Amino acid sequence: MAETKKKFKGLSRELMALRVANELEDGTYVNLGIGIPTLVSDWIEGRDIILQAELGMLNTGPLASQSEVEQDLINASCQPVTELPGSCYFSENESFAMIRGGYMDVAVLGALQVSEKGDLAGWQNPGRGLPEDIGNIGGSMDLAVGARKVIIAMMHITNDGEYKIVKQCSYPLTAQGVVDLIVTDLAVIEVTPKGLLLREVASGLTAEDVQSVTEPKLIISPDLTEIQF
Amino acid sequence: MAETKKKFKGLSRELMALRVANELEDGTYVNLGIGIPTLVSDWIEGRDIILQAELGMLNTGPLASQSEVEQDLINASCQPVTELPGSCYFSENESFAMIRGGYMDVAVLGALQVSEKGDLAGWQNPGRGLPEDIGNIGGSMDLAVGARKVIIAMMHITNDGEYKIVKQCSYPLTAQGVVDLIVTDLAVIEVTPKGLLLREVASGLTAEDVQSVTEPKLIISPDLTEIQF
Amino acid sequence: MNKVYPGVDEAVADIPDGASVAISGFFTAGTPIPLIKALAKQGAKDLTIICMQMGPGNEDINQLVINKQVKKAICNYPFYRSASRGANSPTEQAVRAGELEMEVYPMGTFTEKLRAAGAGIAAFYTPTGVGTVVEEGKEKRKFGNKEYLLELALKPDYAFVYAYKGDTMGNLTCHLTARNYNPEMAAAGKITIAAVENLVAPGGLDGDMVHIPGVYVQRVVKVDRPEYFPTID
Amino acid sequence: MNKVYPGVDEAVADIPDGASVAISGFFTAGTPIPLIKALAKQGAKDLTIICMQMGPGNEDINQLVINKQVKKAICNYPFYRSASRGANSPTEQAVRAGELEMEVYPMGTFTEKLRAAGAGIAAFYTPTGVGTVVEEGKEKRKFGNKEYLLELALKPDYAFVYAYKGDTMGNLTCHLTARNYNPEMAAAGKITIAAVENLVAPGGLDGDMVHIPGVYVQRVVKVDRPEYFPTID
Repeated sequence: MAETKKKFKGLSRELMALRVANELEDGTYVNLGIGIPTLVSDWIEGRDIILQAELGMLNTGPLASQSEVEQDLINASCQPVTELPGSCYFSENESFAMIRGGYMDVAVLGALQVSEKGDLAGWQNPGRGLPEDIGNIGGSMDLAVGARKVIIAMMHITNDGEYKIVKQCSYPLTAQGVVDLIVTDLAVIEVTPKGLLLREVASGLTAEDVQSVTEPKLIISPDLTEIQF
Repeated sequence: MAETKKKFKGLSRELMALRVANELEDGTYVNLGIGIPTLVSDWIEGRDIILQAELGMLNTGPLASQSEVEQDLINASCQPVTELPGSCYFSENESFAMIRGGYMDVAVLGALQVSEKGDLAGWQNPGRGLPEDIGNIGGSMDLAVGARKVIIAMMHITNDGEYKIVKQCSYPLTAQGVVDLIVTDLAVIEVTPKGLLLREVASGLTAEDVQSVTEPKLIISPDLTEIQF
Repeated sequence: MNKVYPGVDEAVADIPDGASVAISGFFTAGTPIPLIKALAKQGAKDLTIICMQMGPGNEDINQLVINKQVKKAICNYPFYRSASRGANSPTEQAVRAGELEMEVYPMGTFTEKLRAAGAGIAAFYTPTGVGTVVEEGKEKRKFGNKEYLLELALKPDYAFVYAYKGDTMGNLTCHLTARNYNPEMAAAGKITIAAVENLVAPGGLDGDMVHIPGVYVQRVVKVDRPEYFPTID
Repeated sequence: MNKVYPGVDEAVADIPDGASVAISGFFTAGTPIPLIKALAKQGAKDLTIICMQMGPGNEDINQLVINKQVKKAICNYPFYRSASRGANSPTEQAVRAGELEMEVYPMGTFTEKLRAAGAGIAAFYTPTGVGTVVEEGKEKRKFGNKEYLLELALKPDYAFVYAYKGDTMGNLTCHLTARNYNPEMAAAGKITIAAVENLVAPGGLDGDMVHIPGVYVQRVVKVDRPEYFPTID
């Protein structure tokens, strides 16, 4: 498990966020998780995409500047945000009713591990040493189960060089079989019934490079390209 | 069943409503059903009692005069009503969450039959000839189950002279064992674990008179009085 | 995200035969009359109508029954109070004649079934209806020392809702007791069509006063303020 | 119906040892800080605290843990994100030391359990958590072709909520994302205590903009606007 993979130079977090943003369709409602997913918001200003903040807001605007900070107006990461025309507010309970009820077209989430079957593990790193049923579940399980499409935005391997795209998740699961697309610093991979389909690779990398840092066998798309922006 | 009882002259509907109003304590939240219960509102103006309208309003005010009618502001009987200071509005769903959740101190309901065990039948008269599982249930079942105290306001016998206070309800039930107090044109009767306790009789009537129009055996209160206003 | 349709006819045009349609409104208040009229005109048949009542305070729903567009009604207070008036009502006549299938739920259960559908909850346990005809065919279960019935979510194909004010993105603000079934029906409907009295641009509503977030609403149509005569029998 | 208490100390005075207390707020927003401080001062022990988090963005909840007032925490996002910061947090230390019992639920399940308690629903089936540690010890059941978990209502003895504006009858209006857990916690609490920033007489609120009907609120106390620094790690 601690076998170290070769480190490839891939996309910055910002470009990963841009790649995800390009995957989003106009006219959709989208929830962005904590971490890299939050950066997606920087790339969709002016587009016809409505962001939900899980604490109870639709049409969340950009982060607030110092002078705009309103302590009663934050996002799920506890960052001060702004309103847009058409923003509205509701309770946490209504927010998750919306999420479970299937009203989020897309959830963009981070992950610790994703399996070839689309299982997602993202809320608990056993390395922290807490009991296995305790950790920051937050909104992740509801979003993973409720969103029509789940896109994972994460680094391809861990800082310690371990696989994050695995045959079977060893970390506590967030949900089973929910992931549709994985966007990493190295590749864009689609979860299909036949397995993981490698669609795009970062500039300068080959399919073999990506396979070398991916545990399950990848299906190479006949239309394999460089990551598109 | 069609045996005709002697008809006694008792309270008017208005005085029945007054008697119920006197039973209500200050500082309580109360829901008034359709029919005689609705008249209770005429007797509590200025008192510290908050009326709930099941369609989604707290602190319902008196009926609207012709010039005050606002079509978006009605009560559960579809009568135009008015606001009071501190009125607020919510959805039907929230209203019944409130009712089932135990937040109504008292529900005052009409009834077709009440049993000596406090069973209530109030939503379907088989005489109308509809299938036995079809009729105007409305909010009655939720109120009967959810309210902390259920007061029934009804005529003591039917127009046809039949018992309405019965050993066992023959009409479809609204709820089992929920009635606390019965106020009729002839008497005030408390439902106790030992049976029906006759506490008050209308002016000019005796306990025997009331018993003659009541199917189950009444327990006569040692403190039996005329109906108090 | 502009969800505005040119008129009620266009907004209901695709409703197919056999669809289920939830219609909001408590007797008169908050009832999307123009959408019901459009559905009567459109003519879809074998409909399942999910609404509080099937006639009282709402003659346009009677019209759907008269047109023989309704196969089934799911409701909580379907009939006129008065037996004599009821005897002449299309719904009661159709039920007596066995031409209209009907399910009646307690009002709280009715709205909670819709709420569950919108909220992704498959089923819930309610104390209402225990020991009555409502419990027939349902699972009964004790939690603590109290009995509850299992009730299932109810998800309509379409929902017709009404709002005093709304924006083009589908955010809706209701007025007084006209809110009633509107929020939960809007969330429950696979396709929710909102009849809006005052249509504004995004930014025209106070975000703290939006009772129905736009995500629940797929179509918005501007209508004139209907005239109700709040009275039933 | 005047529900106003003279101050936070009086409002929390009767909370006994062993009570369960729900505390609203999403990190900083909508958190009734003055009530938490009063509870720390009051000193009740063996408490079950029901809140989103147990420290991040809320140092006052940390204080309850440091005071050893908390026996159990029921939450959904208890820890700091950063493992290194977490290692120094009183809650994480108490959990590791086995001194603090903890139950963690998905955020939607957490708030739905409270909503169910306030709404008289004993239990509900949610799809969230199927196939994860969350399903352990719970009934799993299929509706259609999807699996769901049975989750039970959670009714706290007390609920601490926060409102931007409120009247003396307990009607409350929330502000922007500070609404979050407040409505459902207010409804769930057997005794709900509201910290209100702007206290007005009845009639001072728009009835269409009341997010928490007064029936759910037993005590109201006027507080100054707290100063939050919206940031977590």
